[in-house]
Amino acid sequence: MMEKTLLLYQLLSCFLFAAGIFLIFARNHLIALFIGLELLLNASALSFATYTYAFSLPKEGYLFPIFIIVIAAAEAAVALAIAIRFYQNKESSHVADATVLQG
Amino acid sequence: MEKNIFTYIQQYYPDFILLEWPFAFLVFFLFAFLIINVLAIVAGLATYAERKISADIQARIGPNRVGPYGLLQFLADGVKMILKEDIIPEGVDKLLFKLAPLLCLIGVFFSTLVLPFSEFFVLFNSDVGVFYLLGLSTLIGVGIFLGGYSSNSKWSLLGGMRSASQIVSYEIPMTIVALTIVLLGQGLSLSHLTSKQGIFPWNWYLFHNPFTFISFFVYFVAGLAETNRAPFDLPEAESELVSGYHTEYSGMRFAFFALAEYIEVFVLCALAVVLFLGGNNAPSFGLDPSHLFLQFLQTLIFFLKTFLLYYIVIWVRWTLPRLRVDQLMSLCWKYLTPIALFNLVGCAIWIWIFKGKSIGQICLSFFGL
Amino acid sequence: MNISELFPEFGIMAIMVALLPFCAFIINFFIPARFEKLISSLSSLTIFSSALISSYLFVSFFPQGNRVFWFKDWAWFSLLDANAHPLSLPMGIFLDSMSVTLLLMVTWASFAIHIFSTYYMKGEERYSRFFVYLSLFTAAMLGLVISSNLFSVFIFWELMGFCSYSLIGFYYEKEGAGNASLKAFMTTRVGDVFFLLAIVALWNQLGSTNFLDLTQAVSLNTLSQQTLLGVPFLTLVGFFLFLGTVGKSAQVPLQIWLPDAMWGPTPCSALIHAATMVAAGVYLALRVFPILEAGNLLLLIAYIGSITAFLAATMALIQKDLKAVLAFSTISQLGYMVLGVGVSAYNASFMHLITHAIFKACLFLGAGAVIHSIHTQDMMNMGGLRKKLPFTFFAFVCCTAAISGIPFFSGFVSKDRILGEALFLAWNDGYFWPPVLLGNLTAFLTAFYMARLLALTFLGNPRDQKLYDHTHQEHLKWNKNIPLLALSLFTLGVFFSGSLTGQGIVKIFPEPAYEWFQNFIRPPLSTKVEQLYGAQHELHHHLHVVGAIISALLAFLGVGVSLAIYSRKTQFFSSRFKFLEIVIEILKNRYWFDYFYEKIFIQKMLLPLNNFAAKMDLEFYDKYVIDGQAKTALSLSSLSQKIDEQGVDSVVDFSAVSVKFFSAILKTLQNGKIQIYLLLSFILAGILWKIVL
Amino acid sequence: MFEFFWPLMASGLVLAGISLLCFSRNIVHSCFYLFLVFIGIGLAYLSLQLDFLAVTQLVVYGGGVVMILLFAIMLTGGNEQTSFSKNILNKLQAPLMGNLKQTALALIVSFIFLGALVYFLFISDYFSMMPFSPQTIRENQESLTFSLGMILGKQHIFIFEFSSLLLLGALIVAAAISRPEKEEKESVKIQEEIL
Repeated sequence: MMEKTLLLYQLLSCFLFAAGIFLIFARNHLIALFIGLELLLNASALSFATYTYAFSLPKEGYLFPIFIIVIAAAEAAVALAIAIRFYQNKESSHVADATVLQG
Repeated sequence: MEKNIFTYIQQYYPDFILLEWPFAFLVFFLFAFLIINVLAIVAGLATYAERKISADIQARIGPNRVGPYGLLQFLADGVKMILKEDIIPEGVDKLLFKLAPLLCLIGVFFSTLVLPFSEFFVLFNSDVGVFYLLGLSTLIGVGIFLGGYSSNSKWSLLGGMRSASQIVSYEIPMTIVALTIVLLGQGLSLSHLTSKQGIFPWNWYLFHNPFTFISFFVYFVAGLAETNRAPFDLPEAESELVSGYHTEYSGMRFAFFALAEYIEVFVLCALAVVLFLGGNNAPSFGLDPSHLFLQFLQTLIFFLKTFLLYYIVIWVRWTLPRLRVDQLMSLCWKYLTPIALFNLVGCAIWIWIFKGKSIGQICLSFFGL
Repeated sequence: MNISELFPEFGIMAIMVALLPFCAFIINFFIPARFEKLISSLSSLTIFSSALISSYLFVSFFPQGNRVFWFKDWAWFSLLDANAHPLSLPMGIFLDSMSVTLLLMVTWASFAIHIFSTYYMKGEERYSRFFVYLSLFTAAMLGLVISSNLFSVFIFWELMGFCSYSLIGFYYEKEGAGNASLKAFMTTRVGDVFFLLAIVALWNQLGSTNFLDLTQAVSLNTLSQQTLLGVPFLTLVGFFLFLGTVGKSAQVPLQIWLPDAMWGPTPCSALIHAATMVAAGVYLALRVFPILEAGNLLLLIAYIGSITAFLAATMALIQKDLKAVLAFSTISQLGYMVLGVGVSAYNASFMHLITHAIFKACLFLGAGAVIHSIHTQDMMNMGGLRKKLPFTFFAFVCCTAAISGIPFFSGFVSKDRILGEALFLAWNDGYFWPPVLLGNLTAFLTAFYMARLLALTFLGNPRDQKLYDHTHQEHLKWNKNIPLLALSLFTLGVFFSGSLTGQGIVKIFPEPAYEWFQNFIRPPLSTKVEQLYGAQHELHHHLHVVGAIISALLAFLGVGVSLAIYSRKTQFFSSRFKFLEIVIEILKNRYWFDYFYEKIFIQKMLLPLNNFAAKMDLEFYDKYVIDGQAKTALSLSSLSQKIDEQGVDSVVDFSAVSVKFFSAILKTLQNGKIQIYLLLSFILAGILWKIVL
Repeated sequence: MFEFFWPLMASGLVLAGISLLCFSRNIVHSCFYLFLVFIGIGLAYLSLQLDFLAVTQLVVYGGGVVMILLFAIMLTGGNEQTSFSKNILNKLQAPLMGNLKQTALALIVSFIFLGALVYFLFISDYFSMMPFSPQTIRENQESLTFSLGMILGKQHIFIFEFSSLLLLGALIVAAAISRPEKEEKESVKIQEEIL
């Protein structure tokens, strides 16, 4: 039972990761890119939790999902604030409009 | 839960043997069915109670045509709602428009999963019950926000945004206040918190120390705001936003929103009862704790306390005028959150100094008891 | 017996007692001054909670007896001495029966004064600032009381000095107030310098300034053989410590600052210059009592105390200012306490500290109420106020009875015990007769001038009818009269002793348990007097009875004579006896102490020295050392400038040019698409992985 | 009790969510699908009996991040802004939700990643580490919430405090960034008046 669940969740986290990469490459909307990033983070968190559970590893393994969630929350706040500010300045959410530092 | 019932049946019918998971599924299905139906009826009766109590407060008679004292009014309303035409306006985001009321209702029904109606009558005795309940209320926030957004209407959008910001903001004082009680009870499980309290009022966390006493009121105010009840019903303020986030909804979808709101009020009152008012503690009369009579008594007491709070919620609605948006936000961030934080620290200091004793115990210890 | 492990929470409570007013100070410091109610109520509430905690501490300590203490040290910071031994400077808490009793007194008296201040300072311009200072002061005093070693005592000591300075100069628009605050600050500094020297010497010798260590060192005679500057070590250190007491407790010859300190607001006079801060000197003397005793300084202390008591009492006789009389009487009573230390009456001296704090605080508050009502401080313009201010009058009568030593009042109990002990000592040791005589004379004078104060202020007929008519009729007001009446309640002797004299001689209550004060507070080591003459119980007993009778008679005589004279007249002696004019002239000039310090000591001795030092600084040091350094630096910098411009700059320019060149190449990699960047980084990571693994 | 049921439901929800995410060209719908993915991962945690993680996932992601995302979408013009970039330099850029060329590139990259991950998954030693010792019996052990709390409060207190500091910093920075600057607008107005 547990082996199957572990395999299932590992594959699930692989798919999540791939989907995140896909979203990052396929979208130009700032917030859509951000959604892709969230998928990447979730994939790694799921992987950590599954391994720790399946092999009875030390409980510190469960801290990684928690800290990933913390980091994601902080990241969400700052990134979306930047997106909003960007939109106020440029009236666009297109990543290619961030040209201030472009050579 | 299913193990409790299994052992209970085995007490009387020792031959009772069933396959484990189908039995568990059956029990769960039955009880989930029971709870959902009871809560739907509670919500329906709440609409009736709201109308009747408001009528009482405003010196009117209220509904009195359908059934004795108009008791069946809510059934008539429900039939009317179902028979109405389900209008989906032009230009709405159809997917989200259809999903939003369901999301609300699902969120609310999920929150009944952990309520300890009696000592054994808990569907899922989670370790993180309080946290779970507080988390689910944001799910409802998402539903309301999506409903407001998808309607493609200015009123709805404004209502949805207001509701979302309100729920997210008032989540904070509420969580901190719940944390105060968790600190006292040293556990997140609702059954655990209930068992830490007693039958009598001086055993309740409400009168445990001054900080919890203040906390209760903070919780109550934040709960009112969280469920969009008056005087915090800005998302559906009739005078400003027609009807807020459910302006464009009709028929059963509208009823879902209303149902969700009434059940959520019930859930928040129930959480208040568990956290502050002693939960389902009942005198045992020397009986075995698993005795069926005790379970019924506990359920009865739990519902009685909850309905008492529900009455106060309705009373408040018909007494106080509505707040402005800026007043709403400043109430949350400038008053409730600091008070809640102060309470948290104060309660921690209280526990540290008095070794977790309540005021009652301290008073008793003065008399050498 | 150390009970710090039994009751670890006592330390937290003691810290809370001192920290709560300090928190109030910090918070009030940042609250805008216009929130007066908030600031005053915060200060009062914190001191009230402190008072509750200290009451709890007292109640916890009381059943444990007198030799129980609570002690804990924390290293504040540590240094390495020349031999690389760590010298740690600890901060710590020391609670024993004396500390908790003093905590109780200070917190409740301070609370009463806080409450009174809300009445007295109402409408003042710097109302909020006053409460800020009051909180800081109370915190410092409480910190001093719970301190475990002389270093932290010194810190809080100086903090109190600062508060005293600020509050004396509270009305800084008036020139006199500013000068008085400077005078108080500088005069107490003289004592403090010696105090600090004593601390340093003790630290150097013992490596610790902890009270317990000091007591142990004295009891084990570890320091008795050592000398410093040719003087026995303990004598020198004890003398320096006592000089700290002299400065803080306004003993002769450093008593000159206390009368001028009356420029401050009356509640602060009540708190700082009557009840607590000046008593801190006596508290210090009691704390280091074993050192003083081992240093054979007691005779000197007794002489200084009795002379102070006598001189101040005589000066109080001719004062016309209400607060000035009280100021001199404070000095006189402090002299009694020091006399008590000098005659080894440890317990009685501390008892007098407590009783004096209560009745003197009450007297000052009453004086504040009178001044606030009639808007003058001159007693010659008062009279007959008993009808207008009945509650204040009642409190004044109680306190006057207490300070004069009328039986059944607290002053009689404590003062009589000091005089009785002194008499007993003098009987055995003839050198102590002058202090005894001066003490008894002062007892008479005290009764006389206090009754004069009472008579001139409250009795008789109004002398200035206009002022009298303007005076408001007093009604019972919670923040004016309740503190007064509460304090005056505690002028009764029964709170301190179950017997009339505090020695269990004339018993009011039969059980000896009522002599709680005597049993509760004991010196850390048994005194030499006890060791030498302890067997003479009979004599001790009889001399106490005799002393009590004498002092009671003197008190009654003084009060009676004074009331008889001054309830009708304001002038009596100077108009009848011409030869007294010289005496009055001496007293008016306060024995020329101020004149001596100002004209001779400062102007003739310190000023020339100062001028010489200034000349050295300006003419020699500035001109040659400093300016020469500057010139050298200037020439060096011009040299380095040349090197910088010609040598280093060209290197910098070269690096900039090279960066420009390479950046032109690298720029082509950046086209602004984030996905391409990501892809490039992936490819790079893949290549790295291939190389590494 | 329904051990076989929850993992299937969770993975079904997640897979449905990510496939819908990949096909959706509507940013608000994307957000809702993301919500589904989060709920699915929460269910996955729940099926591993990690209640605390599940509820944290629900609260922070389901409630917090999705809500902020929706707000951000509202404040950046919502779904209507599907046009090409307005920048003159980047006139030929792809539309906001991507075009065919970009999708093809993304597909290639993501399949390479998927392949690599699955490959590493199967060549790793973990699946040969038999027998499994899953923490199936929870009644005898202390609850996860309790032990996590002990770990966080004792061994890893510093990192815990640091993360709270990080969150506070993020909050302040977010508030500071998203606040419109008044001075700039005034100066722009003055410039317009001059012109």
